[in-house]
This record gives sequence, structure tokens and C-alpha cells, in this order.
Amino acid sequence: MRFDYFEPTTLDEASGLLREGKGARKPLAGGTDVVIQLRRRVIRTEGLVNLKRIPELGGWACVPGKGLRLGACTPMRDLETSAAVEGRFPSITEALRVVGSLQLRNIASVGGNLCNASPSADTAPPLVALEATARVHTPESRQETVPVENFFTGPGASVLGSGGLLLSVDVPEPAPRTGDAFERFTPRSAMDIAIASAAAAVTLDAAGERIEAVRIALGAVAPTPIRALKAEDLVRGKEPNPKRLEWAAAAAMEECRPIDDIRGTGAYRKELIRILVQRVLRQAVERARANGRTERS
Amino acid sequence: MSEDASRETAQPYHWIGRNVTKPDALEKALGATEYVGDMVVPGMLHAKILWAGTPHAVIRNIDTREAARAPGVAAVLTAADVPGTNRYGLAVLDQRALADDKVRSAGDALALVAAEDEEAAEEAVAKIKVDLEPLRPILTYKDALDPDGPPIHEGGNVFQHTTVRKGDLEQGIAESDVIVEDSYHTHRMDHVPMEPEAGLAYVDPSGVLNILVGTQYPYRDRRQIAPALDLPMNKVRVVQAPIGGGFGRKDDITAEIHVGLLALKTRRPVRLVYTREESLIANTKRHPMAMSFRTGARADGRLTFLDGDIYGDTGAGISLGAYVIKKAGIHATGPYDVPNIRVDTYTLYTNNLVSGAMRGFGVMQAAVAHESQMDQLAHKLGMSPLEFRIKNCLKPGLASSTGQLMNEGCGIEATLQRIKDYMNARDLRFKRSQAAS
Amino acid sequence: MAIRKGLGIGSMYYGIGYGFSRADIGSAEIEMAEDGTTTVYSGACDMGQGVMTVVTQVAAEELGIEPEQIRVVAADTGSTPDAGPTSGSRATFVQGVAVQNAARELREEILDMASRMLECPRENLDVHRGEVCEVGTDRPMVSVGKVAHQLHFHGRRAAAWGWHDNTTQDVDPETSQGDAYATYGWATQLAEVEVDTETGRVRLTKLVSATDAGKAINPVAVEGQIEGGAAMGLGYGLYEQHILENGVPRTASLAFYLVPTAMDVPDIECEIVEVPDPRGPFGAKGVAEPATIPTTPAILNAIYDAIGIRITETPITPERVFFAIQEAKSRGEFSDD
Amino acid sequence: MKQRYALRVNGGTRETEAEPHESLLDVLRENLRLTGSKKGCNEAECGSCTVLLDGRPVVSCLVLVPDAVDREIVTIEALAEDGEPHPVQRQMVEQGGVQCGYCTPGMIMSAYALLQENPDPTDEEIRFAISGNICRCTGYGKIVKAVRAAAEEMGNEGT
Repeated sequence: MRFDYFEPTTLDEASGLLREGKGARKPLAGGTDVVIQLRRRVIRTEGLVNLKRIPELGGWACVPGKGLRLGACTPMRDLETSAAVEGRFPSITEALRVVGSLQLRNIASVGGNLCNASPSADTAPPLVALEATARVHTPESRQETVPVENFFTGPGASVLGSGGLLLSVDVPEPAPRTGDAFERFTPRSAMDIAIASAAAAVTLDAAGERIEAVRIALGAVAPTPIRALKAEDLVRGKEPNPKRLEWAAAAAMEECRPIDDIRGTGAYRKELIRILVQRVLRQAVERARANGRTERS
Repeated sequence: MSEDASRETAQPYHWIGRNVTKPDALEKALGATEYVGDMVVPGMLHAKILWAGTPHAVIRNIDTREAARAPGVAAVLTAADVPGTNRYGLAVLDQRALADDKVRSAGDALALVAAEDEEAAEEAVAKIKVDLEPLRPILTYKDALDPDGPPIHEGGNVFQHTTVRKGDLEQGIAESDVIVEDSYHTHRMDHVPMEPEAGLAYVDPSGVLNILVGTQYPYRDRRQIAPALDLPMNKVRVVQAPIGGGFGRKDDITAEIHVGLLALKTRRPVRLVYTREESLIANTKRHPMAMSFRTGARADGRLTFLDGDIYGDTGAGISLGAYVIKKAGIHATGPYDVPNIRVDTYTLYTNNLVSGAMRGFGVMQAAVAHESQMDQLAHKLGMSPLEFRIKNCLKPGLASSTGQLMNEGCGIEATLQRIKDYMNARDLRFKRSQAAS
Repeated sequence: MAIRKGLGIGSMYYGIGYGFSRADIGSAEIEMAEDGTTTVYSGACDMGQGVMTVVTQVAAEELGIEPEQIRVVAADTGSTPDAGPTSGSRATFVQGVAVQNAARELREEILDMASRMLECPRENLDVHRGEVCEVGTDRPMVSVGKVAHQLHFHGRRAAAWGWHDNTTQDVDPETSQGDAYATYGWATQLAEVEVDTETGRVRLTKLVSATDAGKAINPVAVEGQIEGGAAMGLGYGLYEQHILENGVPRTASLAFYLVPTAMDVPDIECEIVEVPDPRGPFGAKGVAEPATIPTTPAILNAIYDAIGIRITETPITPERVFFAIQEAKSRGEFSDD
Repeated sequence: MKQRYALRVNGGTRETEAEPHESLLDVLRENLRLTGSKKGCNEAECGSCTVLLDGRPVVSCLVLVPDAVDREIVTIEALAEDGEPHPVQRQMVEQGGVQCGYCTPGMIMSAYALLQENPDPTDEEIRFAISGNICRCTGYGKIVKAVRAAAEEMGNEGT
């Protein structure tokens, strides 16, 4: 494992270094995925471009009315321990709390978790469900905004390709009467990788009776994190009664395309999706109702 | 007996029963303890191993020329460089320090490198060229029992068959009012000592090969090392270094012979520290077992017979497997008085990773079967699983499956009683059987 | 969530030591220096479980000196006698007696010299807290250090060697009848589990371990063995599995080979049972393996108690339980309410 | 290519040469001979290498050396003061939280970091804080007890 190492302090410098590498150099944020993959020889590289000294990529803010904006290099633990994030976007906190270990989350960045583009990345489903967008610096040094939902292109692959950079992630302020939730399934209670995961964001109508808007995202059951669009259709505009949620979950189950691996068979992952989707919908609805009450009071 | 022994109680002793502080605990808490991987000796080389990574193959050729020329490399060794027998094994000498004729498991070591630093050693390992001719691997119990399957070692793949015979099985069956029959499968487990295996060897000025290693038994290590390296035993000294967990697996040879070989060859100190991945690939594991049990009892709740078969996958080496599986057989009844017994055990070679000693040593697997059988019988009889055990457990004057008469120190009833007291005190009850009391 | 709770017990017995006529010996040498400080040369490997501490306590008890005066040199073919392996839950049981024997012999030597120094009959003398005293009193007459000094002065090392043979006969090759082991360890555990019947995930929520230690020489160390053993048993039951595909390891990383974390292991309640065994030091026997073996069986039985389904294959992965529930449902043997 | 780095370790500055892709753990252990931090897996799955970086516990096996520059590094070796063990260290010994000792330094660093942030944690909070530190010997119970006892001891000192 010998390679060049760069510490650019500007975006253009970083872009240039990656461009010169012609795909043989890798950007490095927290490094927790990249370094492990290099050690396991899953990936090879000629050089690492450390992004942590680029000011634009750090920092985050969760301001009422303005949602959450986080620099790609923000350590996960910073967000995880934020009461503001937990209050506004509990699904994000729920996802952050289970990534690796606490000692890992002090290094690992949210951006890195996305860029690594693992189908089981814990932070992806909540961000997809919450309609988050990614600001991307293309290899041609253009800045573009991409929905996180469209950020992933395959296992380990994203719209960034080999020369792009993720700058930040923006989570819009949720509409009134919105609730969100994330749940993942693992055998262990800590330090594990999701066999399946699901997140939901639900907005209730003014009466608090019907689901006005809904987004459901699934992890570890397809080559990328995916939306469960048919499941969403089944509950949108409907009352969130248990039967209804069950139907939606059954639809979600059919929407996923999980593989068999040592952590679980595809058949089991589908069954888990059926359970997880019901659970996150239930929880999201509950939170939406609670949010509705606090907003009215 | 309701004393809480975890508190210090009045007793005739001064120091027995007291919580004397462990002498090694503070230095460990301070981070001062040096495990082998923490030790540095001037002039020390670092070792790396080329692992087979494939379960069964004929070794046609191992070309180390390029590796030997790599920067920083002091030695590259294969089986041809082993001065002694190249064999080790705790029960039979069926393991090779370095694979010679064949690869028998993915965890076989093919070649060793010693270099100035770990990275150089690693890079040299990557330059070794291996020419292997794959053989059909023996992977399942069925494969191993097939007399036409390719033998992994001379003498076939059924290494040992043991038999437990007691009483009259047919009579036991005839006397039974209930019989339960089931099959149990247990899996391969790794010890995962938090310290991956490591060893440090050097030849001292008097010509003695010193080996520091996290081991569970330096004397047996020495008995294994000396012949493998063709050294007189008094020229080998093995010292147990502080050890970061063993749980049975460091009962076996781990890094000892490899560091010894390299130190002898280079006449320099050599340290070998496994990565976690290597630790999981190499060295012994817990035996997977397949067990079929039939157990009977009379309507009054007395056990009548056990009829069972146990198949153990010891992998490509016996290590202590023959004892592990034999022990599973004689413990197949559990701690109960069973008058009529037939149990057969089979120790099977496969091309899987070698299994050996691990905390529980065969009884871990047997207990999965016998305790499940006990509960199944209790349920059929409508008895509390606890009362059923108390009724049948060994007591002074009763004999074990091997006819061993129990006398002092037979504590099973006391442990059952303690659990019964615990449940009664908290009003805990099994849902699917009668109350615990 | 559809959580069902269940209770289960697992019992076991375990032959302590090597058995099968394999050499099962312990030996140690004890030397008292001129100041009374003492070194035990003990071949037994300490794994951190505390056999050095056991050796210290046994030697202190028999010699009548303070543990602080004792240093243990362990497990070095260059300086310690062979004490057999630390395995088979045998270290305390076998090596404890060897140390006891060595300490007794040294104590005799000390009292013998003290008797001459004090001109007092040997049988009237005892050692207590590092002082030779008259039997039945704590009144110091001469320190063991002074006595040891005299022994050294006269060319006697103030040293003794102790040995213990725990080797048994092998069992009959046809019937396996015979005294297989010198003694047995005994344990029963009670497990409480929660089964999520929707996902099949099982959590161990309580574990009580009643383990016969014979005599707990160091209760905290015994508890350490019991708690650690049960945690390993829990790992075996629910989480850990070394998967090979075509003989090639697929779980060669702790990301895939799942060892229980602090959030997976519940508080383990230790019930130390003491049925003294005259063959062990002060009645003690090993507990390491007895503490591990019953956990998985107790969990299996608790799962049955919770959901009425018997799992017969380990590890008890959520997937295995899930499909077992589905099968039971299809047979009409399990209902959601 | 080896570069020179100045690392702020345990209250002092240590100069060392390393390749930029080397881990902080390797540099601490091999270059600075601070071997209290252990290498149990080298991929953030065991926690044996836990050190504090600017007061936060991190797995030093995944921190590349350049990322540790200009930051305050605290290792297990710095916890004792004037030969006096830190309460977490003392309680680990007294409560029986130490067996083989290999996970112990990392475990203590996680516990120490927790108590800096939360002087009176619940058992659940303790378990959460040490859930990235695998221990194979103790079953964790006595470690949790030790951390609680240390919290009490430190609380008493403070009042």
C-alpha cells in the first residue's frame, strides 16, 4: 500500500489533482471506507486526495425554517449529537447512531458514507426520504445539484464518477405535520452492517388524518438505495391505518431486488423490508402527528 | 446453601476466597504490558506468510526467486527449507509447518518471508508464484464418509470412530413411555482472541533458539518445535509472552515454528504478527458437528436410554479434534443418569479449516443436543424442565455414561436447585410447562 | 413489534482436565529469599483469567505469608517446571494442588529451621502473616524472612518443588466405560430471551449462571470467568459463525464475523455454587468451560418457551428463526396472537 | 515518500518520519513506541486502538498521520498522573474489568472520553459508549461496573 498523498486547500486544486490522476487517485474524506478498502485490497489507488482541509467542505448548520446544510466532510458524530438535528430530522440521527462505532463516527463523514455508495449505507435512506439534495463539483469544475435519490448509480458508484466531488448535502425544511423515521435490521445491536434498512418521511393533511405526502427509501436491498414508489402510491392520500401500511409494505417488498450474501438471503431481506417499512411508516406518522400538535399549540 | 460466595465470607482461610488483585491487571490498565506485537528487538526482521487460500490442491511448484530479490527481503522459505520433520500436531503429526506435497486447507501456509519491515515482507509475499493443481475438495460430512472420496491424508478421511456402550439399549427403548428424536447441527466458531497470533524468535549467543509467544503451553510447543526444526530440545526455549486471549486455540502451534524457522535461517530476531484476517483464516476453530439423538423416558420422568451419533468435522488436521469429538461422545448424555446408552462418534477429515480445542471442547456441541432433548422430553411428559433435570441429574452414588461413580464434588443438583431458588424468589415461570417449583 | 419472551435452562457437566490417560500434571517450585519474599516458578500460563493470582493465593495460604510478598514467574521452559497446558479448565484444579504441595513442603522446612532457631518443638509452631508464631496465637516469634535467611546461610535454598498428577486411565476402547476424568464441573444457566416474531431476531435479556466452583479461590476472578464464558456462549448461540464457501473463508473480518458487543450482552448474574471437591486445591475446580457450555442450550430452550418452536441448528440467526416461524405458521402451529 | 510530521502527543510535541498513508496507530506504536494502543483488527471493528483526538475517541487505525497533525492526541500512556492511575484505570483493576488486557487500553480510552463528556452516565450510556470496543474475556459486566465506580469516584473528588 504505497501511494501519493495530497492535501489541497481549494476545490479547484482538488479537482485538478483528481483530473491529473485520470481515475487512479481517490478523494479522501473521513477515510474510514477508503482506507479499509485499500487495506483489504478491494480497491487500488495511486494517490489519495485528502479533502478535509478545503474550507467549503466542512461545517454544517441546522437552522429552523432553513433545513439542514452539511459540508461533505462533516464528521458523523457532530450531527449525531446535535439536538437540533434530532428534533428536526430524527431519522438522520437514528441512522447516524448505528454507523460503525462511536470512535468511527468521530472520523467518518456523512459525505464519505454517501460517496462510498454502499447499498447498505445507513445515512442514505433517511436523506432520500427527506428529499435531500447533493451539491456536486463535476470533473469539469461545474457545480450541480443532484437529488440524493439520484446520486447513486450502482454498488460503489455515484454520479461523481472518478473526478467529481461531493460538496454538501442539503435537507430541506420539512413541511408542517411531517414526521420521519429510520430503522435498520442487524443481528447485533451495535457495530453491524444493515441486512436491510428503511426510512420514511410522512406529511399529514391539515386534519391530521390522511397522508398528504410520503417518501419511502430502502437500503441494502438493491444495487443502490431506492425509493419504494408503489408503496408510496398506496398510502398517499389515505388514512394510515394498519391494514393500509401493511399493503404498502407488501408493495415495497416487491419493489426491492436484494441479493443473497453471507449476511442474509434475498428472500429474507424482502421479508425484512415488509416489516421495516411498516415500522418506519408507523413511527413517521406518529411523529407527524406529534409535530402537528406542537405546531398547533 | 444460600451464601453468596461472591462476597467475602467468614471462613477458615486467610487468602482463599479473597478477591486478591491480579498482579498483572494494573500494568495492563496502564497500557504498559508488552504483548509480542509490541516488542521490538534490535535488528529485528518482520515475517509474513503466503497462505494457500484454496482448500485442496497438489503443489506443483512454488517459485520464490523474484520474492527473494525484492528490496528488504532477508529470507523466503518453503517446505524444502525446513531442516526438521516439518510436521506438527497435538495428537498426530498431520500438519505441516509449510505445505509440501499438497494444500489441504485454505489456512495452510505455503511460504514464509522475513524482511526489514512488514510492508516489504508483504510485497515480497505477493511476488511468490505458486503453481497448484486443484483437487476435488472434501467439504461435507457426506464427502468425508464416502469411501471413494480422495483421501486428504494417508489412511482415509474417517480418522476415528468411538463407541459408548452401557446397559441394554433395546431394553431401555422397550421401557420408554416417551421417545424424542431429533438432529442438531452446530457451526464453526472462531475464538477471536483480541490479540491476533504473534511470535518473536531469536537465537541467543549460546545458540539457543528463544521463542516468545502468546501460548497456552510452552512445554508442548517445545516438543513440537524442536523436531520440526531439527534442534535438540534443550536448544529451544519457549516463553509465554503476555497473551491477549486464547480460549483453546493458542493450545496449538501458532507462530512458533514459523518464527523459529526464519530466525534460524537469518540468524536475526524475527517477529511475526498476524493480521485479524490471517487470524480468522489460519489456526484452529471450533468443530462443526452433526448429531442425531434419540432419547427416552418413562412416564414417571426417569430417563431410559440415549441412542446417538455424532459427526465432527475436524478439517484438514486433527489437532485435538479426536479428543474433542470423543469427549462430545462421552458427554452426550449430559449430567444425567442414563442407564442404557449407544453413542458413536466419527472424527472426519475434510478440506475445511482445522478445528481444535476451544472453550467447551466438544461438550459445547453435545450440550446443544442433550439439553434440547431434555426439554423435548420434559414437554412430552408435561413436566417442568427444571424438575425433570433435578429428577434425572447425577447424584453421589450414581454413575456417568462411562460408568464413573459420582462421589464428592458432584454439584449438578446444587446448581439446578440454585436456579430453582432464583426462579421461585422472583416468581419466574416457564410459559410452556408446569411451574418451576 | 411482536415481542415474545421466554425462559429456558441449560445444564452441563464437563470433565475437568485432560482425561483419556493423557498426561495431566502440574508442578511448581517455590523459593523464599533471605528477606522472606517468595517466588513461585509456575509452569501454568495465565491467560488473564487469573491462574497467577490463584497460585499466589494458594501459596500465601499454605505458607502463611502475604500475597504481596509473592511473585510468580510463569510459563517459561527456561525457568519454570512443566505444568501442563492452560486448557480443559484444569489450571486451578491441577496446578493449584502442585503449588499447594510445594508450599507445604517449604513451610515444613521453614518450621523445621524455626524450631531449631527458637528451640521450640516443631509441632508448637505455625506461620501467620509472615511470622512464625506459637500454635493458636498470633504472637510473632521470628519472621519467616529470618528463618529463610538461616536456611540460605546453611546452604539450603529455602526452596521446594511440588508436583501433582491428575492423569486418569483411558476408557475402554469398545464401551468407553471407565473413570474418564478425575472430576467434573457442573453448571446450570437460566436464560431469558425476547423473540421478535416479525423479524426472527432473538435477544438475550437476562442470564443467570449457577456454576459449581468447588471453592471460589478468588470470587471476582470466578465471576469474570462466568460472565466472560456466558458472553462467549451467547456469541456462539446468536451471532458468531465462521462461514466457508467451498472451503474458502468468507467471514475473515470482524465486520462479518460478529462478536457480541457491550450492547448485546446483558448483565449476567453469577450464582457461585460451592460443592467442595477434595481433589482440588481447597476444594476448588475449574469453571472456564462450565461457564460457557450451557448458554446456547438455555437460549434454545428459552426460544422454545417463547414461541413454541424448536431450533436445532446454530447459530440461531434471525433468518433461521424467521423461516422456522413461517414454516410453523404454514403447518398451523404458530399464530401471531 | 517519507515526510516529517510533528505530532502533539500526550502534552508534548513529537517529531517523526512517516509515509502519509500510514495510520496514526502504526506511527504511535512503531515510531513513538507508544504501544499501549493495540492493533486488534486494523479496520475499526474492535476498538483496541482507541485514542483521543482533540478530546474525542477515535479508532487510530483509520486516522492517517497527516490528519493527526495540529490536533491534540491523547493515548492510554498519558492517563496516569505522576504514577497515579486514573480512576478508570484503578477501577478497571479493582472491579475485575481486566483479564487478558488486550482490549483494556482502548476500552479505558472510550470510558475516559465518556466521563469527560458525561460525568454521571447510566449503564445504558456506558454500554453505548463502549460498544465499539470488543472484549472477549469479561462479558463486559465488570467493565460497566468499573466505569460506574470511576464516575462515582471522580464525582466525589469534584465535590
